[in-house]
Amino acid sequence: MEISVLAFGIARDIIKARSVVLEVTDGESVAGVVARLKQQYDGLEKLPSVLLAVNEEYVEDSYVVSQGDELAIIPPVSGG
Amino acid sequence: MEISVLAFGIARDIIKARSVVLEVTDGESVAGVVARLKQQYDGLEKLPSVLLAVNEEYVEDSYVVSQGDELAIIPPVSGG
Amino acid sequence: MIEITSKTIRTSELIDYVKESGAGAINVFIGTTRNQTAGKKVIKLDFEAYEPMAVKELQKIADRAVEQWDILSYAIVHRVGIVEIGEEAVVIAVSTPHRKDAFQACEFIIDELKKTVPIWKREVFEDGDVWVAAHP
Amino acid sequence: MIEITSKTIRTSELIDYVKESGAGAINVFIGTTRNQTAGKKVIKLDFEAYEPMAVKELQKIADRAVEQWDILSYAIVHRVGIVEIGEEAVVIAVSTPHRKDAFQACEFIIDELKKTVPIWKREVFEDGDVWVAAHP
Repeated sequence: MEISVLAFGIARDIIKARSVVLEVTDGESVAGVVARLKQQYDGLEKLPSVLLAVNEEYVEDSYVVSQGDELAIIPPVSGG
Repeated sequence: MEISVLAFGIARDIIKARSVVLEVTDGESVAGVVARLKQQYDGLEKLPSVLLAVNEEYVEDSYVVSQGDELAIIPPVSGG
Repeated sequence: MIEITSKTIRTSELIDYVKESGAGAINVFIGTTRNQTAGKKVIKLDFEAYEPMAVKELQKIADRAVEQWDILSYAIVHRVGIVEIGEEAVVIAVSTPHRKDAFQACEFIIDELKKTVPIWKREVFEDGDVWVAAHP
Repeated sequence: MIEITSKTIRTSELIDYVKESGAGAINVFIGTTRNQTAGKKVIKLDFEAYEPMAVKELQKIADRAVEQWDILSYAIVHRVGIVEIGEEAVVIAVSTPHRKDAFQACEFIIDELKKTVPIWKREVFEDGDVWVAAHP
């Protein structure tokens, strides 16, 4: 299935887009998606951390992505 | 010598005056003055603490009072 | 009250918001834009938020604070977009019956905010810009 | 800035006063008049100060804070006379480059103020009044 991933902050600069469409295999976990994004986009791997939020919530690495999920790459936060 | 003592808060209520004139002997310490005030005014002794400030500063009990000093009875403070 | 806004934060309105007749203490934290970082002159800041998630995360932090301390009212407002030097980037106000709770809860909220809330700060210098915390 | 005043304290003016372009954090403590104490309804508060000594003691506390923390600016204002429910009795604002210092310095100042500064609070109830802390 195809799933779109939102990108913020430096992740948006690295990906050069506000969102990117990924081909995700059935049963693929969040950890798998992150690993693939890091392979695909030079620079993501150099960040101190890259998390993936699903439906506006932090999830465990083992969370299995399904159709309709809203994914977002969360580079290190720096609010405040 | 005669010296006047300012009174604040509950000390003012107990003494029933904003200031009182005390006869102080030469070489008398602040501790002595406080002891005498407690004898003279029922109620002062019941306070959790009675300090004497001299010239707008807290002083040691051993401080010797001299003519011209501004004395003030400081009952427990409760600002803030 | 929790809000992400692109407008100037009015601290006095937030203080009025948390005022309660049972409150003995209000603690307010204001994060302002510094004119320098590590000795380098900062021209302005630019904040970006994953807004719906940021609001949810702030709500979780507020809920945890309310569980731990005797809080009467709170207001948490974070600015997004360009924030000029000296302007408020974030304001947190907490009212409590006693002061210790107000200090602790307010500090907890800003500490947690900086750890988990999806907001990103870009520092703009004379010769470029950088996303804060993005470089190890 | 240190002040004992019989007028309403304008918190926003104190915040503006401590704002500095090098400040990243401002912490503000506001002590307000509670409508009850130990379950008993309070009508209003009445504060009395040994004013010149209170200013001196506040200055000593501020000096100690400035020695301990990286403080850019501070404002300490305490009200005297009648203070109605919900009104500010004391406001302390501290600006620092980093937030930890702002929280710690502000809390230090209010904690010390309550210990040493010659100011006395009288709580006025419907059926009488009492000098706070005067009864063991």
